[in-house]
Amino acid sequence: MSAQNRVSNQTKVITGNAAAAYGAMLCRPDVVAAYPITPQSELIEQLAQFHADGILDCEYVTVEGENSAQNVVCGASMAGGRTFTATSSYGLVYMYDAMFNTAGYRAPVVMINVNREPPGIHAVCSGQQDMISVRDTGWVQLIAETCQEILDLTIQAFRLAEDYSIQLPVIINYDGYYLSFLAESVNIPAIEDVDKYLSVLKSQPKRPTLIPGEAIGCGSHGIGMGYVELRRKHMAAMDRVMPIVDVIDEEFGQAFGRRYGGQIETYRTEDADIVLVTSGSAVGTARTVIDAKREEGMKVGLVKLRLYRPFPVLRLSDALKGKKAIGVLDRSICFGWGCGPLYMETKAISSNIGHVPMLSFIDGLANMDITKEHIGQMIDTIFKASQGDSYQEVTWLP
Amino acid sequence: MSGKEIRFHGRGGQGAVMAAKMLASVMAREGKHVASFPMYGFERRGMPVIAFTRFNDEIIREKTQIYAPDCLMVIDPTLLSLETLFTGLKPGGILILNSPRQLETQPSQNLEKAGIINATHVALCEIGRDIPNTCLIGAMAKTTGWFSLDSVIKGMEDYLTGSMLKKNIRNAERGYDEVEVQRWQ
Amino acid sequence: MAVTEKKECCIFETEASWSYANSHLLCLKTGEWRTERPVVNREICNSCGICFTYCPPQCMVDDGDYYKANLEFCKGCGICAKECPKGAITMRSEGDYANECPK
Amino acid sequence: MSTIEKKRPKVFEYFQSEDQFAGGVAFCAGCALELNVRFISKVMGKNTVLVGTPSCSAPVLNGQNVAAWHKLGHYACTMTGVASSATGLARYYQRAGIDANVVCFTGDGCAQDIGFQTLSGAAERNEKMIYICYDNEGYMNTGIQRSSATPFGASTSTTPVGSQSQGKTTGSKNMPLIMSMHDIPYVATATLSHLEDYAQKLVKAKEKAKEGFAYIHVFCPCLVGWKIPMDDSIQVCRAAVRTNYFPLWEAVDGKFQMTHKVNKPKPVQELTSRLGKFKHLNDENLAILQSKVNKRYKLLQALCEAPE
Repeated sequence: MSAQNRVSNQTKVITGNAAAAYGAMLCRPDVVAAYPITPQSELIEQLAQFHADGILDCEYVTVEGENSAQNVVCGASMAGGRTFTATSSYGLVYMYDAMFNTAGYRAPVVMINVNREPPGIHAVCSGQQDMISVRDTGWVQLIAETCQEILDLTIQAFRLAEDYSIQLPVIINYDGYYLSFLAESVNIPAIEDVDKYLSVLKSQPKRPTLIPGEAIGCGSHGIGMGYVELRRKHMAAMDRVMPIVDVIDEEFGQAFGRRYGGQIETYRTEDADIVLVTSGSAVGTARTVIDAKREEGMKVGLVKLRLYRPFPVLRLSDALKGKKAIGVLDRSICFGWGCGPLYMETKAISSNIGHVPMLSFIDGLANMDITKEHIGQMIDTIFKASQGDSYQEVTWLP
Repeated sequence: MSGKEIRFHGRGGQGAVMAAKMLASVMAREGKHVASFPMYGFERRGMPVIAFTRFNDEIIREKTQIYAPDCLMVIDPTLLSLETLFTGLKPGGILILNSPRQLETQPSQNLEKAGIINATHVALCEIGRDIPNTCLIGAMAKTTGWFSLDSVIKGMEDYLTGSMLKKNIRNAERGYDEVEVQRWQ
Repeated sequence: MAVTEKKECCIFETEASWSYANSHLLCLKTGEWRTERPVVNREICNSCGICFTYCPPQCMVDDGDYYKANLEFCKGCGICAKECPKGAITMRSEGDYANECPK
Repeated sequence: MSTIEKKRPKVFEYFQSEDQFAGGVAFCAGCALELNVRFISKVMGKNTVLVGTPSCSAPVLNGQNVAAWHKLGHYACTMTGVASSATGLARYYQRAGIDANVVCFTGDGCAQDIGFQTLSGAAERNEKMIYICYDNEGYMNTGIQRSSATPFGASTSTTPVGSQSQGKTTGSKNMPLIMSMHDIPYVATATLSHLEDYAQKLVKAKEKAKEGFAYIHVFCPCLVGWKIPMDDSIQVCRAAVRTNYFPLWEAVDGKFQMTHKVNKPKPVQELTSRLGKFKHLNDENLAILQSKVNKRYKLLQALCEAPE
């Protein structure tokens, strides 16, 4: 039995952080670099233990800050390695400049971001504001709902990032506390099955790497139209991410029997009159409330946003087209628009879906619990708006 | 029996979070869907800590804190003075308490029975350190009847090995054997 | 919406900014910057090579038994003249050579 | 790229390859930095990957679109990420069994100021790489602002001389000594007037980088920033050594030694009088600068004489 399979190929009760560590380990990264931060620390401790136990065979760089973590993985990626890092909140914003670098270099780095409120009003608490703040760095961003999805998405992220047609860094977001420390039964696949799932990457052309002695320069100045061309290429690659996320998820389903819907997952939306859009751990709670409302006869559905960057415009438009009212639940805020950021983006596709009442709900800041009661209130409000009642566009809960 | 929700109260360093996680592993051995998570800001020794565990035959979707627990586990007897300790306890609720003495009065109208054991004393005997959590899980198995002692021992194997596992098995067994159950109507 | 139309790429074959010096080596004709040029007096020069050693663009070249500046790249800084232990190099105004045919 | 056969100065013996840079590149006429990079390329050889950052060297080290000015491997990154990016490269090369000299090449502003944390971190982790800092005592590329390497009394665009000011009021960080305190295998100072000494140090650094972190601090004048004539940069380097303003030393596995002893050091005025940035220096401030030089030299001497 391989060293990896002593701890994998089984179902175990593990936390979201551990699930991410297992996911990363199973993908055999060459270089891992990370700096501890609550609520991510358990993840990198788990990886360090895997490394110490000979289960994770990699260069594990215990850096002196997140900015360095990002630069280490970017450098190692450009040299040709598979790389992984993880951070949260303050750490994420501390690597802001380096994140632009990684994305611009088209380095297929995979990074976990355990969502936590950013600095300013100090709070060692869950919240998605951190991921919103790096929206335009050019990274792909995905959001997980359960511990199992964290593990599965980590594996899918390597498949996505390193795809020759993509070559982009990927962030996997999951809620601090509510998912990072949540222990659930998680199926940990056999490493050989993960190898097989990722083997398609080996059949693709090799991306350029910085090989010593070959007169190659990485990161040359983009001059004039050269700069413009690379920007367009970056954007085009982002466009290609959307359909390929669906394909990768389907391939994953075939290999491991678990499917997540690709860019978005729709839950009971088909015949729904009203829809709630949300992401992360709140989705799970929302599912139970939707089920209860359905029992009461209310035609309500749910859209789980899995892909945040690029924004799944077409899939989301399809899911929301023809609905009578739409609510969006955000765990963060959007300055300038005075609403939730996912709401703002959803509103931007209203020309695709028709002008119906759209409502923004802000809940779950700083570890505040997004309770069933809150979601029930949201759905009732959306329902009333769909019936022609006047409504308030933005609601803060609690 | 369908789903149950348990809230754990302890102080940083006493293993409340570990107890909650371990219970999830135990119930996974019993074939249940499980979910467990703690709620704290900083990890500090002595600071009151809350953790939650859910188990159910059905898949557990919700990711909320637990507001109406079926059972409370109180790892530190001094936490009994906490005003909010019994908040939300369901009628017919159960308390698992680490304490050297029985309760003099029924602390909450909704409390039906309390499994009480001096788990600190047991842990000091068996492990040599004040780690009462495995003893209390053993006591919980007996008091609630929701799961077997055998599953407790198997669940602990996810977290402990070698002599620490052996000592904790003994700790849990004594919890199971020695817990005293107080009942109210 | 949101799908970037395809455009012919014209500069890079790669997705990111990679440079390839073997096929695309840049070079400036820095000789054009010069206002003075080093002239070696072979009567004095003992070919010690110090001028070459310190020349920032490393453009003192072998000229038989002696060294001379490669005027294509020599920026005319005068370091060679200043460092020459024999004082064999003098900086002469380019104006004196204005009638020379440029190469 | 030129070759020469006859009467080769001794320094030629250290050259591993020909000059990897194009004949004409965009450095100022007389720039010591140009000599510096060309010299490094010759001594370090073709297997070198230079890691650089926005600075005076960037327009030459960085390519422009698909074209480049030199044939060394090159990785451009942010000023905050030089030693960390190089860590990533070096670690992957080690893992993949690829032979490479990973050489960070930055100015003092990056090494001592904005990139200091990551440099210190890489040194503490004893990453197998070489870091060369070319010290031109300030931010020359952005218009001659002060850095933590700018010496006491120097006039820069952010420590200008005015009715209330006589240039920089604090001294410079003793960067090579700080690096030597990281318990790394190799630290050295070098300058461009003493090229054989520099070449020996580059060779040693290359060797010691197989064990861990090697740091070389190179005194590298800027004609424009220091206000000196374009033929004078080598003379300035020499004056810095002769006055003990910039002593040449190395520390191999923590053992300090002078690599070029100056028997009768000249007063620091011999250096400052050559530099426009010190033109305003009055006797009082000159004495302060001299005392800083003396103090720093004494400390270094003590380290050199320290018993093993």
